[in-house]
Amino acid sequence: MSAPIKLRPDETFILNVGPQHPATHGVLRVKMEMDGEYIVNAETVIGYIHRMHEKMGELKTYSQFLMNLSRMDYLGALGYSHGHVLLIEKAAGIEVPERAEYIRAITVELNRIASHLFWFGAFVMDLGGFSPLMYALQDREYILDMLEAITGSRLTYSYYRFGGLYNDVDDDFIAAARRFIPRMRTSMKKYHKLVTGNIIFRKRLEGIAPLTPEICRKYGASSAVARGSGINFDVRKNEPYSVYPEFDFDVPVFHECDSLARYNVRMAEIEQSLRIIEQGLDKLPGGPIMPEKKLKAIKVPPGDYYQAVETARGSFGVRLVSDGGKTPYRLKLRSPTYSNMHLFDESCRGMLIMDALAFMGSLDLVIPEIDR
Amino acid sequence: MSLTLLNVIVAVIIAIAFAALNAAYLVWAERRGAARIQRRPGPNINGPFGLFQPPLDGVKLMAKQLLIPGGVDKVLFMAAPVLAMAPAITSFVTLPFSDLIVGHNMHIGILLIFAFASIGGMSLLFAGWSSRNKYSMMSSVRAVSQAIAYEIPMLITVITVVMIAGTTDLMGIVKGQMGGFWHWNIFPFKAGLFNPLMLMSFLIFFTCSLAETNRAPFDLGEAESELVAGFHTEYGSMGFGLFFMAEYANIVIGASLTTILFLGGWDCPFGFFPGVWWFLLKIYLLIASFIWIRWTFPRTTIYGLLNLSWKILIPLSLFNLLLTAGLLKVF
Amino acid sequence: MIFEKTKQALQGLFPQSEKTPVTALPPAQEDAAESKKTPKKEEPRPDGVVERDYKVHGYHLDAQVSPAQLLEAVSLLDKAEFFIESITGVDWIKEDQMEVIYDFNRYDFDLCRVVIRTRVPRSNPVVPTITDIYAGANWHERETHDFFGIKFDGHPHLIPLLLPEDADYHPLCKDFKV
Amino acid sequence: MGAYFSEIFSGLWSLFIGMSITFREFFSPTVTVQYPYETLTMTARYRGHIDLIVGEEGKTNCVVCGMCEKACPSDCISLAGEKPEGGKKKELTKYTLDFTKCSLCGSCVESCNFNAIDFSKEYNLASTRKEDFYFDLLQRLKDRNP
Repeated sequence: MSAPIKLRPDETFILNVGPQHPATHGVLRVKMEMDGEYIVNAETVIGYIHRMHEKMGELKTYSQFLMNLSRMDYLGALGYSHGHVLLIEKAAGIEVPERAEYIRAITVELNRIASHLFWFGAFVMDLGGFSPLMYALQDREYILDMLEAITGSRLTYSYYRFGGLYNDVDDDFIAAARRFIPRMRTSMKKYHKLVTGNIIFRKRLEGIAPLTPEICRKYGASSAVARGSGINFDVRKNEPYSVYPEFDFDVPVFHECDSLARYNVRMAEIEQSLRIIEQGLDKLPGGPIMPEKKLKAIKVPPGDYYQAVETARGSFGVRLVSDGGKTPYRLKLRSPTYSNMHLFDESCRGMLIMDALAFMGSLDLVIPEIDR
Repeated sequence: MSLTLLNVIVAVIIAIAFAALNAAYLVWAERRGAARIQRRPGPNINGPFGLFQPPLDGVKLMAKQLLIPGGVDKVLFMAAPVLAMAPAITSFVTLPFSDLIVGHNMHIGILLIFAFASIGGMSLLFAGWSSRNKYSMMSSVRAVSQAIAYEIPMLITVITVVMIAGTTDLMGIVKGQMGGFWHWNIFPFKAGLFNPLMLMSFLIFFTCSLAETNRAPFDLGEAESELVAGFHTEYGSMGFGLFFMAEYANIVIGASLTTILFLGGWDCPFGFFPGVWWFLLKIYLLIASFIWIRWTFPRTTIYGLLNLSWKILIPLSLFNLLLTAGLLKVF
Repeated sequence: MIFEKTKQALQGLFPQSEKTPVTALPPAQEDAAESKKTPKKEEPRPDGVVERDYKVHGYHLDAQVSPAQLLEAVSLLDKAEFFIESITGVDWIKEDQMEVIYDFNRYDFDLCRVVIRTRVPRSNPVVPTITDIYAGANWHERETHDFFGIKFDGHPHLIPLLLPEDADYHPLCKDFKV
Repeated sequence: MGAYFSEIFSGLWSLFIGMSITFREFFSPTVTVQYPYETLTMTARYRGHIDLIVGEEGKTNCVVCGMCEKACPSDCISLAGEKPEGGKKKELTKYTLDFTKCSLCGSCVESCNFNAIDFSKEYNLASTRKEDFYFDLLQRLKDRNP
C-alpha cells in the first residue's frame, strides 16, 4: 500500500533493519529513513559475508574452483554448479554424455523445488504464519534425502564435474523421485488451500510493491521478479541450454506485478519442475556419465565466454576471460539476486514497513549469493 | 465490610494462583499444540509429556538478571510489566466461574472488566515508549490503535447482550441463559427473541477478543518478523515473564467473557448438572481454538486490521444492535 | 531482426574513415581477432563491433567503444529495450589497461546478447557512469569500483559496497597479492 | 453491497478451510527424529572427512604420490613419505588433514588413483578447540586395526 498521506521528509528517523533482523534471513542491512511506519528512503547495505569468490576463481584451477560454486547459494547449489560446468565445457569443447545431462536437469529441478519450498516456508513465516514452514521443510526433506543419497551431501552438493557427474544415480533414486512427484502434487494442493486461498494472506500481498516491467528492465531483474511483472523471461526457454529443449514445460507468467504475482510464479514453477522431472525420468537414457577419455587438467583457449542458466533465483551468468592458462584470467559471477535486491531501494519508497518486508520476502533473497 | 475485604483478598490470591498456573500450562499447551500441528512432538524431555517444562522455564526466567538498558525511562520501564499483569489478575476477581464460585460479584461487572482491559493497552504503550527502541515504539503505537479500534465493536456486541439480559451483572447474564444450549445468546431461541444474527455477533466478539489480547493473526504489537519482538524487545527475565503471563491471563479472561456472554457460562448444553466444570470445559475449548488459529494463519497488516474493524465489524455489530433492539421491542 | 538493427546502430558509432573491422568474421579470422586481445600481443584490439559465435562464446555482439562513446552506445541499447545483466572489469596489466565490460540481454525471444567493452589506462581509470540510463548499474559500478578501482564519473554514491567501508585496496587488480 | 458480503463470506470460508487443514495435521503422526536419542544412519555415499582405507595387511594403499594434496582447493592435506631401506615404494609417514579448512568437497578422493582414501561417516565433530580438527589419519588408521 503506498502512502496515502504526504510524507514529511523533515520529520524522519533512521531505522536500521539488520544486519541481524528476523526478516532479512541472513546478514543484510537496510538503512531505512522512516516517517512513522512509512519508508521515505531506503539504502541497502550488503557485503557482510562477501567471500571474494571471483579472486578465488583466479587463483585456483578450474576443477578446484568448481567446489566454490555450490557454496554461493546454499539453497539452490546445483544450479550454480550447472552454469559453471556448462561454461567450461562450452569453452574447452568437452563433450558431455547425454545421460549426464539428463541427470543434471533432473537434479537441478529437484534442487529448484527444494529452494522454492524453503522460500515458500520462509516467506509465509515473514508474514507471520508458522506452520507452512514446517510442512514445506518436511517436503524439502524428501528432496534432500534423495540428493544426499546420490551426491553425499545435503546442501553444498559439488555433484557436477566437467564432462559429466561425480556419481551415477541408482534405481533407489529413480524410485524415490517417482514416489516424490505425486506426493509433492498432493502437498501443493494443501499449500494452495492453506496459504494461497487464505484471505489474510491475499490481502497482505495483493497490490503490494508493484514492479513495472520498466523497473525490471532497468535493474536487470530475472526469475519470479520479472515473471511476476508480465515478462516472459526464463533462460531455459529464451536461451535453451543442456537438454531443456527436450522437455515440455511452461513458463508461468503473471501480469499483476505485485507480491502475490511473484508468489504465484514460484508456486507454479514447482509444478512445472515436477513435470520436467517426470519427463526426465521417463527419457533418462543409459550410458556413461563421464566422457570415455579421462580428462587431464582443463585448459580453455584464450577468449571471452559467457554462459547463463536459470537457477532457482533467476538468471545466473558466468563470464570467463581466459588467457589459455591453468587458471581463469578473470571469472565474473553474475548473481541474480544481486540485481533483484537492487531494485528494493527504489521500489520500497512510500511503503509501510510491514509491506516492505513482505516485498523483501517475495524477492527470494539468499544473502551469500548476493555477496558472493 | 471486613468480611467482604477479606473475601476480595482471598479471591485475589486465588486469582493470582489461577492466572499463573494457567499462564504456565497454557504455554505448555500452546507449545505442544503448535508442535502437533507442525508434526513435531514439542516439549517432551522434562517430565512426562514435558509437563515439568513450564516450572523449569519459570525458574530460569526468575533466575535471570533484570536488565535495564541504558537511557530508558526507568519508572515506566519497570511499571509496564506490572501494569500488564495487575489488571489481568484483578479482572478474575469479578468473573463468575459458577453460581457459587465468584470472587466478588458486582452489578457492573462487565464494565469493570472492560475498564481493566483498557489499562492493559496502556501498559503496552508504556513498555514500548520507555524502552528507547524504535521497534518497540512502533509496536506500541500499533498496539494502541489496534486496542482502540477493537474496543468499539466489542463493546457494541456487549451492549447487544446486555440488552437481551437486561443487566450488566455477569452472574445475571449467565442466569438469563440457563436451560440448555438453545437458550444461550449464541443462538437464542427462547421465548421473545429469535435473532439469527447472534452467531455473527459471537464471531465478532471472538475476533475482537483475539485482537484485544494481541494474539495472532492480530499480533501486530509483537510481529516478530517485522518488529523483532515488538514492545517487549528490551525486556528480559521476569519483566518478559510478566508480559508473557499477562498475555495468557488475558486469553483466559477473553475466553471466559465469551463463555459468559454467549455460551451460557456454567450452563450445561442439555440442561442438567450445571457447574464449574462446564465453564472450564468451554473456556479451554475456546483457548484451544485461540491456539489453533494462531498456528494456522499469517498476520494481518495494520491497515487490514483497521479496515476489518471499521468497515466490517463495527457496521455489522451496529446493525445487530439495532435489530436486537427492534426484536426486543416487538416481541 | 533486433540483432541486425543493433549491429547497425552500434556500427553507426564508428565513422567509416576509421575503418572498423569487418562485420561477419569467418571463424579463422575471428580467432585472429581474439588472439589480438590476449595479453601476449602488445597491441590491443581496436574499437569496433565484432560479431561472435553464440555457440562458443555465449553472446552475439561484441562492441568495443572508447569511454567517450560509452553513453551513446548504452543509450542505443536502452532505446532498443535491452536489460542490463552485469558490469565487470578486467585488469590487463601487461597492456597497462583496464577494461570495463557491460553485458546486455533481452527479455523477449529475439535472442541477442550484447557486450560493450571499453578500455581505460590503468593509471587513470575513469569511465562515465551509466546510472542515469540504467538505474540498475549503480551496484554493478560500485562493485567494479571496489574490485578494480575504476572510477565512474558522475556516479551518485561511489562508496564500497561489498568490501568494508574503509577498504583502500582493489582485490581483483592483478598486482594485488593475497 | 453484494461484493462486500461475498468477500466477507468467501474470506471467512477460506479461513475455515485453512483451519480444517491444520486440524487434520494435528492428528497426523509426527515426522521428526529426536536427534540425540535416535539417529539416522548415514547414506552410503555420505561425504564426511576423509580417512585412509585399510589395505592389505592392515596397511594403507597410499603410495605418497601427492595427488590429493594438489587437488585440494584449500590446502588442507599435507602428507610425507620416505623410502624404507631396501624398499622400492615410498611409505607413508605422515598424513594430516586440517579439518578447519576442509569443505568436504571430495576432490582428494576423486583424484586418488590408488584407492587409498575414502570418506568417513563421522559427523559428530563439534569441538571448542581448534586442535581437535587437525586429524592424523595415519594414527586413526592404526587405531582402527590394532
